[in-house]
Amino acid sequence: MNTKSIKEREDQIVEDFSLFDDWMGKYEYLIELGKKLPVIDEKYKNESYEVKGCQSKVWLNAEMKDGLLHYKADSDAVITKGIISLLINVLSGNKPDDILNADMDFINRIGLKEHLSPNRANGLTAMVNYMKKFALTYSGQNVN
Amino acid sequence: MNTKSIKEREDQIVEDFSLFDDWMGKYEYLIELGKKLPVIDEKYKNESYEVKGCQSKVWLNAEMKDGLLHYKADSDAVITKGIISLLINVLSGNKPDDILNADMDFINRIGLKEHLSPNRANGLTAMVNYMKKFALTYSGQNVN
Amino acid sequence: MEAPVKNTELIDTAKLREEFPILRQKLNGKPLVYFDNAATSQKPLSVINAVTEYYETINSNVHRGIHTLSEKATEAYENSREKARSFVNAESTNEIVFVKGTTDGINLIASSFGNMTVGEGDEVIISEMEHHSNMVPWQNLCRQKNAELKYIPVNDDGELMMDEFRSMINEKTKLISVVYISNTLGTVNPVKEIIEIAHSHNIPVVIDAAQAAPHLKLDVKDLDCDFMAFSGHKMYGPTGIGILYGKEKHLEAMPPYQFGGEMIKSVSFDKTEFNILPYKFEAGTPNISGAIVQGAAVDFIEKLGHENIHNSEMKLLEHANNLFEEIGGIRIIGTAKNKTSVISFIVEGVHPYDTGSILDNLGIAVRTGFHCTQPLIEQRYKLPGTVRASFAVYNTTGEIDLLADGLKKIKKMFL
Amino acid sequence: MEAPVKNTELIDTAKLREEFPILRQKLNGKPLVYFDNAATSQKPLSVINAVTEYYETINSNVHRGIHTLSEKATEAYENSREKARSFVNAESTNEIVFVKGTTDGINLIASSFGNMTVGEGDEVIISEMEHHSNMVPWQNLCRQKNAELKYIPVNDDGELMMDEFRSMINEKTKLISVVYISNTLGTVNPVKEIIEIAHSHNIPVVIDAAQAAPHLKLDVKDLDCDFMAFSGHKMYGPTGIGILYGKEKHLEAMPPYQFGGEMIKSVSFDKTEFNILPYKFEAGTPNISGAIVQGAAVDFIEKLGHENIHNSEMKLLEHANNLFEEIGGIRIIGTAKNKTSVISFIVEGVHPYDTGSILDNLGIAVRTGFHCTQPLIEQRYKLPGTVRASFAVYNTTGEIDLLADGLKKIKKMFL
Ligand SMILES: Cc1ncc(COP(=O)(O)O)c(C=O)c1O
Ligand SMILES: Cc1ncc(COP(=O)(O)O)c(C=O)c1O
Repeated sequence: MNTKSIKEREDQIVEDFSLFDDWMGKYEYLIELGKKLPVIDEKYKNESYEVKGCQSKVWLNAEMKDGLLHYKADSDAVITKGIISLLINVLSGNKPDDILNADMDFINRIGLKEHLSPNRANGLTAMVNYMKKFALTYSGQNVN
Repeated sequence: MNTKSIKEREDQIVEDFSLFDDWMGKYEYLIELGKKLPVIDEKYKNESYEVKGCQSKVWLNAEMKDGLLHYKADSDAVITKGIISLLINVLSGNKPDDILNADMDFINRIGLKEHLSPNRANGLTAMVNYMKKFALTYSGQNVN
Repeated sequence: MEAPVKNTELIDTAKLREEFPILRQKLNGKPLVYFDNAATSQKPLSVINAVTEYYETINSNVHRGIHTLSEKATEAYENSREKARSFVNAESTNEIVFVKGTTDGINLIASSFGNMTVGEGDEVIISEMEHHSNMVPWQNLCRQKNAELKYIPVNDDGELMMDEFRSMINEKTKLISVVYISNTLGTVNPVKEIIEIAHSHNIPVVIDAAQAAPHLKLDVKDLDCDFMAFSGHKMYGPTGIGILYGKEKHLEAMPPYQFGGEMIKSVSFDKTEFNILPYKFEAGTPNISGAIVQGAAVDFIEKLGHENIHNSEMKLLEHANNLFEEIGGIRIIGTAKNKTSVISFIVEGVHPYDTGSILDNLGIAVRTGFHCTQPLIEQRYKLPGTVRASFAVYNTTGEIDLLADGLKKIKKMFL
Repeated sequence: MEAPVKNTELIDTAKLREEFPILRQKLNGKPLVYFDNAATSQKPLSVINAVTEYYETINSNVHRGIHTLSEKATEAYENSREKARSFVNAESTNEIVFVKGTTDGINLIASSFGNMTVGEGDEVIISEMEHHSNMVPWQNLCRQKNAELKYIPVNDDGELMMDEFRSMINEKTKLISVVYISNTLGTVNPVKEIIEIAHSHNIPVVIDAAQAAPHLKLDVKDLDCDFMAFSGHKMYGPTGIGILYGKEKHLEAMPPYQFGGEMIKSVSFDKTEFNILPYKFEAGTPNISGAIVQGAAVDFIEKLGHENIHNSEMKLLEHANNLFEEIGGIRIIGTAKNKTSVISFIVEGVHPYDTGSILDNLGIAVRTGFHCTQPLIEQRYKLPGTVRASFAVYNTTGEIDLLADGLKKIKKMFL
């Protein structure tokens, strides 16, 4: 289990990505991550778990265990899965309040954004928001 | 009564206009003609005698006398009246068939056209067509 | 470069005119004097160049595209929507719909909102000074619905008669649509007061801001209007684009107006789910270039500043009024206390068409006729038309002097 | 200047590309390869410059104006209408209405003609391959009227199943609307045959020619269609303008769609007389610049010649088909015998979105997703979307080689 803080995990990803000096390498790494992402249970692949706002389908669920929130997700597109994998890597297994406070600025720092289309970037924002919504629910506050 | 042919009358107008070397003079002459145009009987100033397609109102009627067609017209705008006056001057008192055959190219030749807006020029075409329609009726042919 | 002739403290008109290539033209051998701004304004280089830049660098279809060009075009398109939002001070870009122009916007409201709001026996109120585009759609709606269309009367100065308006409202009144600034009379109507009165009876109000957009700071929050529509081409922007503002609660409740691509969330053979706001009302490929370039027009106005524009134009109006007074024999139609730089008139004894024709030959572009307010001119004022000179921020007092000279000449020619 | 690479006998693509400034761009460090032409085409300099020329020399509101600028703008506007008439070989300019685009045109027909033609229990026929813009308006009409919408099925090659079509027609069929060329499949439909069959039952036919306009010679007289709609922006013209052709007898009989300025002959407080054709359908200030510049797009196409364009594009399609075959593992959706230069495909095992993203990073702009034909892709072909490369006359076989290289790379990356 990952015991690092969110910030440390973000730094780790930034470091991983710094190894690639062209977008191709970054994409290849994302694809690799995407392929490895443990897939979500089929029963969650329906509308109620779908993240709206992506061109590919994304299903995402979260469960609380011992006060920590654990995410599972899947997508029908591999690059999307790779991106989700990063997000889960950073956020999963943290306290809801920490998740809510995460600024997720590694997304800018990995230098992928200039090669992620705004369309994907929007999808990414949609995913982050969706993940934070779970955190909000479990932190006992209301979604308005 | 005017016994000249249509062609001769057109030439006369072209000569008259050649005296002015600027559009201002031409317009002043038109205004003068407009003011002098014998007005049509009030009873004809209604929709059935109205020439469509002009921004000012134009009423026009024609009567046959001894095989010759005589036009009367009026407008609420003076320059328009001046233009009608030219048309009547050329066409009135002629045989319907001669009127139908008139090419009316004096309109181009008097060099007014470049100073007549297409809007007026369209109005002018509408008037000529309206006048020819009377001629067509009286020449015994059918309007199609 | 000529020496700048200062019109106001702030706007250097001579310098400003350099940004309008068309104004350098000669017309009929004379320098063009363009006084037909209420019909459509001329465009500054920043607007014209924005068209070229769009087509030469990012032209692409918006939304749904994942390639870079499409993303860039989408960003520019949505960026312009944000500019429009800020221009009218709306709460959210969800309330900003790109339409073809004012007419398209009002038709959308009349068709979609009007249809759900007005029923048999109901009443709709507009005014006698409405432009055909804010009259005929309501005539049509009322005819279809068997509802009654009532007209707020206009006094001799060209102002709405507010007492009559108050007494026209009753429980059958379901909708009010009035023009902010009359394109024929120049009158600035007390729309805020009208909206207050209407809202005290729970009646929604549509504002036709076609003429207001280039002259006033629009503020939908301050006015609290329910809808507002205006055109790009009258505010230094491109043709074929307009803005429709609508309160989110209304737009949410309204059915779509047109159907097709972009306005759907998902389509199947059997059923269709419509898109979220504002896309629900933007069917088909939008006028992408028009929408983006409209943003450049907003920038142009905001850079000059609404107050500066207003001051500059008021000086022109005052100058024209003074000269017309001096010349004599000129009847001004529209003498409201609160008016903008539109001046409708008749040289007494001369048909407007004749006046307009001579002015055109003098290089001065004015409009003549009904100005798309035929009932106002014919039935209310019993006139065959008027001559209308409408000023924009790039016009000068010197140009008004030329107009005055022209009118003197016309009086000599015709009278 | 590079050495010209001849694509066909007649069109010198390298030279032609110089007329398209946007194609000189680098995208993500790579030269832009624009294969999203079915969404919108790029514009030649003659079109871009026509915008600037309009705004810098004759910008003015059309019709009714008597001053010179207005006359010139009106003349140019009507001149472009005449070009559009000749482009589709219509009988008269009365049959040519300027609209915002295909979607606007089809909505006009569905609303005005559809409303008077289709009643309760009636049937309307479209096809499974329709673009949302030729589907949702009819879904809406049928829902409003309690009529039934039927879909001509599409076979596995992406062709209309004509026998099924024949057997769908009955005495309840009141209207048929079909796409000339599918934007997703590239299929050129046998519209002339469809129209013949329909007319033998006295059923009017609407043709969605959005994709046909840039690729084929349109001939409404030869087809004998009742209506046809297409967009300027897909045929090298500006955004925000389209052409609606309608047979005069239909347009005469139809009520107006929008109401306002321009579309009226006379207005009074009580009643309104509508204008003659085609103005009855052009409410409000039109997209003057768009309409005029559309004329330049027509000129561009006619100068190249329809046949040359066709030959050039067919070579591109053939080249792509050959390369795709060679690469292997690429499934082409839409393999009709008669098709144009649109190629929808899936790299087997790779999501279209992933394919599109990588191609974009390689500078190649393709579209991914449903292409506004969601039911066709999802329900008929059971796919999550496709990648679509659509070619225009300025594309080259060299660019297709780059696409092929990209696809090979993608296969390596993902599989
Ligand atoms: C076949 C087809 N029909 C209709 C449309 C709609 O055209 P527009 O978006 O220009 O209104 C398109 C283009 O998107 C199309 O490809
Ligand atoms: C007051 C007013 N309302 C509506 C319109 C219609 O605007 P558009 O023709 O741009 O749709 C105009 C302009 O003609 C106008 O002046």
